[in-house]
Amino acid sequence: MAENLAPNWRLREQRYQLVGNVCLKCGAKFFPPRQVCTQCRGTEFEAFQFSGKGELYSFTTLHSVPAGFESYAPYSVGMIKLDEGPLVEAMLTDVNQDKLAIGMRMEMVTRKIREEEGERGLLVYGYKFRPIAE
Amino acid sequence: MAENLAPNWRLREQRYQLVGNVCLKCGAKFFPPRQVCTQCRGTEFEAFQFSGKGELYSFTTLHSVPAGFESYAPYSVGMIKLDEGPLVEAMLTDVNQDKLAIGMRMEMVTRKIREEEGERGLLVYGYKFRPIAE
Amino acid sequence: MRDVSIIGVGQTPVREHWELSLRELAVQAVLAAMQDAHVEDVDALYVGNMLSGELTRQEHLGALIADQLGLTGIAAMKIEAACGAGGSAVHAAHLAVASGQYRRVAVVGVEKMTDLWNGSVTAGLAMAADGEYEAANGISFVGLNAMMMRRYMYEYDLVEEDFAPFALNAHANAVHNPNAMFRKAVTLEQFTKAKKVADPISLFDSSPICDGAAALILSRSENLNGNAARAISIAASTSATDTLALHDRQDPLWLRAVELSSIKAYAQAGITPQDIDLFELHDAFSIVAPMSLEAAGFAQRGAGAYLARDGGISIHGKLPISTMGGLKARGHPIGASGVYQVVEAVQQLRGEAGKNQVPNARVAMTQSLGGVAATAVTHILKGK
Amino acid sequence: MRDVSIIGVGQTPVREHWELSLRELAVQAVLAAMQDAHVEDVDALYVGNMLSGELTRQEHLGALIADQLGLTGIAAMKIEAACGAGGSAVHAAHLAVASGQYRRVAVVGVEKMTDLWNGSVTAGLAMAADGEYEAANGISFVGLNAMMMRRYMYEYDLVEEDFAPFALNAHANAVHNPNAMFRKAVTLEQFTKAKKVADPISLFDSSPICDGAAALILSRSENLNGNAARAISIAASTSATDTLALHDRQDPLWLRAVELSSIKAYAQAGITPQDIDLFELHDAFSIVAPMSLEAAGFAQRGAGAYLARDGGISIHGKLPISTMGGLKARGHPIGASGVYQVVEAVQQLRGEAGKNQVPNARVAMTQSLGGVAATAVTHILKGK
Ligand SMILES: [Zn+2]
Ligand SMILES: [Zn+2]
Repeated sequence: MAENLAPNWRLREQRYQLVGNVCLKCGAKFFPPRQVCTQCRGTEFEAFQFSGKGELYSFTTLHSVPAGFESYAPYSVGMIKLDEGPLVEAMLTDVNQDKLAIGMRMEMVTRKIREEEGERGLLVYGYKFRPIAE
Repeated sequence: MAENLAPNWRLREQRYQLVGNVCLKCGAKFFPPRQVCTQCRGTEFEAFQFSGKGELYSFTTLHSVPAGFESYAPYSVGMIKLDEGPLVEAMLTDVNQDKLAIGMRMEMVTRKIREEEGERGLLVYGYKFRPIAE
Repeated sequence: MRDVSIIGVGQTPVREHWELSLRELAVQAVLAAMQDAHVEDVDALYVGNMLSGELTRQEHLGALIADQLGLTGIAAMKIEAACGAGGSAVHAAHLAVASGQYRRVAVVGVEKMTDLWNGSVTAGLAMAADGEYEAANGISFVGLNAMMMRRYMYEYDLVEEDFAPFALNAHANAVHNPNAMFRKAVTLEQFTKAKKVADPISLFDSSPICDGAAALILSRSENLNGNAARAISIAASTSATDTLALHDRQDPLWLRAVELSSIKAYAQAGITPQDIDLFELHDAFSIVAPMSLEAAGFAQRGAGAYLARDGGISIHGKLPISTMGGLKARGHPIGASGVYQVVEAVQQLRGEAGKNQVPNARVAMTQSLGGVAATAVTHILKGK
Repeated sequence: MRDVSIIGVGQTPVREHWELSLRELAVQAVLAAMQDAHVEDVDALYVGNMLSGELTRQEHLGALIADQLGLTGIAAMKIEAACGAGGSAVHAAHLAVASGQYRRVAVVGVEKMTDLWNGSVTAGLAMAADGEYEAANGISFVGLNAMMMRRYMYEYDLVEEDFAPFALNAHANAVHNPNAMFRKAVTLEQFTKAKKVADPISLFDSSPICDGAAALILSRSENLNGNAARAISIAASTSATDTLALHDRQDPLWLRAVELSSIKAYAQAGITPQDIDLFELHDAFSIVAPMSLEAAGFAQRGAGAYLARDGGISIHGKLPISTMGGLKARGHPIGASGVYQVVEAVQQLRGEAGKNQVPNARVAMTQSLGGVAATAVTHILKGK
């Protein structure tokens, strides 16, 4: 999986800035962005940047992890219900896994999400979520 | 593809000694070995070790090679018609690629056929074929 | 549509088959099914498989397995729908016979998972979900199910022990299935103390990594060539989808694809859930069982786990499920599981299920899911 | 069997689509086909693809693409048969409609090959052949074709230039196809001087690594909803296999699967090779073209290359082939190619092929091969 440049480049706006899209016909907001609106089948969209704030919908901690993520294990992942509507799945960071609770307020941060193997190993950055100190 | 031990272990007799099988019902000889005879649909077989001698049916030289074989590139590969009947495909070794010719007498030798990547990289040994000096 | 029947079944034991390759497993299962059906050939072969490329560096299984069976020449293809590949292959094969083009076809589900180490298998299985937005974020397949289970417990006020009956039932049934991977009963205490794989999912909530192959011979019902007495009729074969990613669902706690394919199946078979005598559901993780029972119409929303209390899902219960061990205890060789389910349903309807025989089994339902039920394939089978 | 028609076609250009992902390519092609057919929905989706797992870390394309199309709920699955995945998906979709269970289905062939470096793609493609006895010995897919070509030249006393007309014809036709990858004519001199990829196969003898998606909408012929005027009838849809490994064949110079699927197709359509007005064959490598012409009954054994002399295979020749550029010049996005062939045949039969229009085209044949023709899928289409 070396030199997996193009797919990471294509997703850069989603990964760095949580850019989804909004249907010009019915106003439905999507993250990830879609080509066809699930609400009205419209195909015209505009980019939409989500605030990156929301609440924890669910979570778990992974011990046995997929190849490529070994260096992070064990790690927690979660589903975050964004304030604008959509759910996002991401790794959680800066958390005490015993203190995680459904409903917690969370915010997006940019972190290294993966280190590919080998000499030409690529560093992939993207969103993770952490609790908002309140 | 690290630690791909089992599949290499399963094929050890084929790879090290060119062991195929012979149909107990009709006598058809197979390399690679089969579970169902293509001639009579018999399913009883006995192991059969091929002599490893035959003649070159066809060949080519590869420049762009599959991942895992880069260290050998460019290399020649061939189809060898074994004296007992079956065709075998293998890398060719100890050859001058300009002197290869259909019909040449060839013999099997055991060589390293692949080196898997990474620290736990496995060395895979198996058959290659070389011209018989006549 | 022409009426289609199953005239032969075959399977290998589900194991870590260190000594057998994918092609050997597949050939064993198909030969057993052909022998069971007393046939020497078929017109086409449908192979259900997900990870042969990833885990064994082999694609093109249709031609490979036809070839290794000595049936070179017949039509063949591989069907992939993640963990629902097996059910999808049965569906495709059913349509092939129903169309009239093929008189008799073989289906084989096969998966060889134990050649590589766990991290590779975990990464491979993550390809069942959204590669760009789930797998790429390090979220494994068990992780998705764990998050679904946690939210489900939160919404419906359940605790881990409420899911225990699904695991205990599956393991109890597997004891009497010689082809099952885990032939040992599990106690509530063992369940409660089991190590968490991905909290709240424990070891006994999840199915194992394993190897296996299962096969069927399908035939036009109008021409059963001496197989009429043991033939089992396919009364419904349906498939439906949901969003691939869990996060894209309006309601992540409702298996919409299960609901849709079940409704279509009941309509096609002309029956209601009450007519089902046994249900081989996709219990890859415990959480999937109650959610499937709900979406398939056997329980109210959030009440799927109640159905499992007091032996309700055991062989002699109201709705027997996982009668030969299910995915959890018979084992879950990914692309093969959907075919194992049908093989076991046929055993039940023929009255050949031994100690696990469901009394008077006449109508059986099987359901093969891909991903987090992004694909759901349902079959309803009828015995005599 | 119910009669089945093609009522819509769509395609993306074949390119190195750095900016588009697999899902985007597939959605574009299907939306174009739905628009062409003036339909808003389908009952099922069949996806032809070989390497999505290997090259893009994504399986379960059936559910993914249905989802991304906003058609969540419909039945969906992926069909794999190596380079013959596209044709196999059309075959499966045809049976689905012919069975009567689905009224209208979409087929999309899609492959995204340019995200990884060449060695990975070469290793991926080798999974079309025997992983244990061909790929494991370092024998690439082009290597197999090169050995076949060398022996063919030896047996039939041919030289490299005898294959030039196939490459020149494909490139000449691609010039006028806006969706083709290589829109530049090639001269005999360029062909002769081209670098050898795997002797005797040169750069112009082989198809490129590329991205693309092509789609069809299939419908029952009895209910074409306003599409009757442009509908193209599927007169035959057949599939056959040969041994997966080249070394397992009694005669490695005869494409038995091509022969079998062609014979079945002629019988199903009730025609002979002489009735074919154009033939989209699987020219992934030049050598496959004459061998296909022979096995499909257009030329005597060893005489396939003669057919290409003196413009015999050009748009105005006796048997036009690769009319929009073929795999070689339109491009060969593996699992998509078999669907591109059908899209192009429909364009010809509708009279919408522009400068490449075959005069009075009424019957077209397409043939999608997997591996070294270990799978062969043949379709015969009829226009008005
Ligand atoms: Zn909208
Ligand atoms: Zn024999």
